[in-house]
Amino acid sequence: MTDEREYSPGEMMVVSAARLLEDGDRVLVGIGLPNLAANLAKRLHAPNLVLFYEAGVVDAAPARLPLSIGDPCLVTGAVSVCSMFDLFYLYLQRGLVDVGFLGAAQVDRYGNINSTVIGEYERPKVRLGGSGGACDIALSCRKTLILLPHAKRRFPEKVDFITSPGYLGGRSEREALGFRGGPEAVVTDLGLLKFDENGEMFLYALNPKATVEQILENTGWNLKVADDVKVLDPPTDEELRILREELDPNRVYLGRLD
Amino acid sequence: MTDEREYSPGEMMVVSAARLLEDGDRVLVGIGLPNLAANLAKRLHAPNLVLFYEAGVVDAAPARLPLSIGDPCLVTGAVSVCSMFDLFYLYLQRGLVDVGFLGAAQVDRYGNINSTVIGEYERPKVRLGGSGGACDIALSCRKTLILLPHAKRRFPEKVDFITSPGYLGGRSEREALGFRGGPEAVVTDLGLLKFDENGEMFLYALNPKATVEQILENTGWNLKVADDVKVLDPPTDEELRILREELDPNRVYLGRLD
Amino acid sequence: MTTNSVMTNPSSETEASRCGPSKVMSMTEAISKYVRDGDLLYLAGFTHLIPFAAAHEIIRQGKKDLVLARATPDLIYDQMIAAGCARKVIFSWAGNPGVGPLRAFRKKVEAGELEIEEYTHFGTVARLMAGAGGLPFFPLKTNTGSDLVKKNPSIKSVVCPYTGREISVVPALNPDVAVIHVQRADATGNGQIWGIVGEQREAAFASKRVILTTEEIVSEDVIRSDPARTLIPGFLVSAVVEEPWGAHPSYAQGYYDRDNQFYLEWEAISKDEARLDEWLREWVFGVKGRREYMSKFESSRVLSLIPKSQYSAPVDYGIYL
Amino acid sequence: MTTNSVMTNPSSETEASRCGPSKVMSMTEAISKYVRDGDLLYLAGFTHLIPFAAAHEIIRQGKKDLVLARATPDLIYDQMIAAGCARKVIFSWAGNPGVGPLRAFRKKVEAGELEIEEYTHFGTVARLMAGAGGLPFFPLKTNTGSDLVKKNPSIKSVVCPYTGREISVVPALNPDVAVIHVQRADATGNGQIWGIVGEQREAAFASKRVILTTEEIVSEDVIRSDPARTLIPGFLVSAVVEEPWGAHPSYAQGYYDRDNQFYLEWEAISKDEARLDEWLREWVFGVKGRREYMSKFESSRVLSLIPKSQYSAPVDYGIYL
Repeated sequence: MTDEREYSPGEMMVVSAARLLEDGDRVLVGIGLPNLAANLAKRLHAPNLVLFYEAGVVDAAPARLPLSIGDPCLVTGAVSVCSMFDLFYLYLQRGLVDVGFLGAAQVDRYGNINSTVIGEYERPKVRLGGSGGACDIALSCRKTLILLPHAKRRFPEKVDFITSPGYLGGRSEREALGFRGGPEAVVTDLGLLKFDENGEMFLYALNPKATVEQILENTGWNLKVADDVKVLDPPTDEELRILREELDPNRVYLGRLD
Repeated sequence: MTDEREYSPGEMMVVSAARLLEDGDRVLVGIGLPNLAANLAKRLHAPNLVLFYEAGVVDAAPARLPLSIGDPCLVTGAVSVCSMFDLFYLYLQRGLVDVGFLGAAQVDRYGNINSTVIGEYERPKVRLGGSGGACDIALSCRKTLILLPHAKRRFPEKVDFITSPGYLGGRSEREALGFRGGPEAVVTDLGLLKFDENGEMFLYALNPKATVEQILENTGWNLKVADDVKVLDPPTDEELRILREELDPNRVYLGRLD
Repeated sequence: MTTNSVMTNPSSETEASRCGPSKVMSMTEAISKYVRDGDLLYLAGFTHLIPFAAAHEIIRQGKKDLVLARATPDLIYDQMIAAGCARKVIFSWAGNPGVGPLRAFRKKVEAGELEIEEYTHFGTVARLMAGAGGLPFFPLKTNTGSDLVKKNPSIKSVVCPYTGREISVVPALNPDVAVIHVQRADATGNGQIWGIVGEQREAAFASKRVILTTEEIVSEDVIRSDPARTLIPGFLVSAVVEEPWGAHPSYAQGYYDRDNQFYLEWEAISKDEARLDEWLREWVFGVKGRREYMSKFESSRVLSLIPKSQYSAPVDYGIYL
Repeated sequence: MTTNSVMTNPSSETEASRCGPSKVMSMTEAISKYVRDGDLLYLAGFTHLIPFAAAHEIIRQGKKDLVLARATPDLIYDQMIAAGCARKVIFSWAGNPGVGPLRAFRKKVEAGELEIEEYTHFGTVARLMAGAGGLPFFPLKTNTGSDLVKKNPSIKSVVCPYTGREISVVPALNPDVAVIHVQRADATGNGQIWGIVGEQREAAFASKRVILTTEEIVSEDVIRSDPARTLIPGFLVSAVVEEPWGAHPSYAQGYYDRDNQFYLEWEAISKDEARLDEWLREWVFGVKGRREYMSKFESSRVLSLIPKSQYSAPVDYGIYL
């Protein structure tokens, strides 16, 4: 059996994200790590979490690990299912969603996200998936949590394309447009980053195995570091047990242990 | 047994309205005479009529005569039921309804309808029900059929309040506002009135028992009369049989025979 | 629910932990806690599931200065107006449906004693729709050309940037409280409606607080067996009140019929101020709640309202393991 | 239906006279009659009930210059793009859901060989919603601040007359043809869906023509037993095609599961142009229709996709006599 002290970067990210959720939060989760994080939190400190899925499902009770955002296992036994329009209009735009999870190909100094294109829009080096619901989520949730691997090309000072606005050039710019919320934290395989009063990203805490230098090397600008930078607690036995035995026994999303 | 040649003013109005419906029309019907007219047409010359009710019911198959617009008998066995918003938005505003029936406290020279107030809006002599869906129906159907008893106070040259626009001051005024359709006919207990190329009402045909003079006396302006004013056929035996035996055997809406 | 749920901790598979704590309380408690003098109320339901039991409790508790919004004020607001609860009515059609005028409403309006704000039906539901979706306004192709636009300054217009044409708009409506009556709900407020759905869903999403009254409280498993029918998600709901016959004299599809006799009687009662006061004293102030109210009717009348059953063909959601 | 209907002539109580004539035809006929070169198509469905059988027939018939609109182009449009049917794609997220990028789409876009017009998901469904309701635009609180606004001139704004603030708007989308796959429908096209409902209803109302494909054709009585489930009213529908497994490799709730193996295989197939051509030759051009297509899979794979049943709790509509 695996030593409980060993854990994958994916496991640490899931645990780190789960701990950011508060009991009673209404959370819009995507498939993969966010789904695991939300379900982990619900088993532990946040039993009253309400989970939404972008396909229009409220409070799902899936009998297996969902493999796509609209997996039929999310519907059977759910509390409610609604149309795409209703999800975006009645839930998101109405402001009923507290926390939205977002992935990113790139995230910049002010938490702006690119998931549209690397290079120029009209002549893309790499054409990515596009916004989907990401821009809508970024502009309507009370807060967003951004999950991505920490690498220099994914943390440029300015993203190639703003798919989902964070704080734009700073908190005041977002506020001027009349939008609430904004990115609350960025969860990576190296640490946990938050945003200061101006909306600029800073290193808030390190994952147990990471160093400040490693994070600075993997960030595309001169990243601010908190004076009292913390070290996150590693996953607990109970966190790992739930993830490995109940939520993702085949390690589809948790990744290899090595 | 009643002599089939005898019929009430209500029966003649229902028959007259029913004959104006064409097979395949999608019709928004209200309770009472319009409901009887639409169901009569469906049994005779227009079997493919699709009937909508304002409460959001499509193609009802009621097991009794509905007594209100949202009678539960309209729902059981219907093809579809939708929200109020969907009815007004997806059916009416989308332009899917061919024919809308409207009642009126007053109707004027250009088919404008008042069902809001007699007297001044702020100091009403009689406060009526208000638009309900009438204004929405008047502005979105391909054509409207107006049913009311013929009386001078109900046919003023100008209505006290435009609840549901007809042609306003003439067809061009309605068109300038970007709305299609407009009143097609006014069905009364005395005759059938239509609208000329300018949108002005004229006497098109008389009910069998009525005279031109009678209609002019009961109209509040100098009503135009068609050169070749017709006389409508009285209800046929088959029309009366369906109305009396199947649709309104208790004569709730057909009125007394005297 | 019979699925073996790996994503939900078996030890927390209770209503309380999956959907939050039970919100079940008495009508008295729900109205006293969540309805305040001066509130803007939306008692929802288009002909169907009109929350009369809640309205009677609001009258009994002497709530006042209320702004009453409803597409169709109906008998429910006529009674509240007659009882002196209302400062203002926001509406689109005021009548006793299928019978005649709404007399208490009409008398006060004609006497200039009740403020009104008037829209078309589409205008009213579009206002709720805007409120339900967090929009400041809703555009709609109606109103234009009617005198309503002249009398209601809240109806405005915008210019469409694609066509260059003006289009009418109505402002969002966000009531302080919506009261929604449903056929079945679980203890946390997940409510299911079938039959005419009116504007209940939009009213619930638009309002700051929701009081859910229900013909019956069912187990969460019943709700979860058909998630497509859940029009009101529980997290919107502040209070759940189990109130059989809570919509009488209107109806609850599959539970009871409209009591048309009462709609006809109301015409006579509401015409005569003394009779109306007597009716309120006997049927509202003179009873503790809905059970006592319903018990006052002859049983033959009550029984005549109950339909025979006709069930929906079930659908298969499938078990995905 | 067991009600004794006084309002419907007993002698005309057939599908034909109550809902118009049957519109049932073969997929070949439906596509050939209602899809034209150059049309703007919306093949609807968010992850669920994606009309793959119809798409394959469109490819087989060599339709071209199509504008393909869909929130999620998914494998269905990747195949149509690879087969050369598409001139332009209107979309909000292009990917192989749960697997990776959409390779045929991406290759053409990166090579500048495919026109695109891009929105957010909310933007796409709001465009359909506007189209479905006869509005020229839909206002929405998104887009603002994103670079999408700079790259898509169709995203505009209006000033709210109540708040004085700008709000983003998107133009109505009214496709020439919507293809909607449902679980059950009657012969005149009244379609019922349960599970994830995506944008099917809005797409059907927004479009000029609707092709309805269905897992099974049921009697009108089944539809009428539960009118709340009828999302697509038959009068919108031009053609009804009975096509079991019509959504494979996506799924039909209660009928079959998503064939995830194929989604994974598509990653390898679509990476390699020769393999992709071979796949099209074998699985699309090489078969006459869906029955032959499904027969090519091993039966064990087909059987593994069929879930056990879990039925909804019925509801009682009542018989009102």
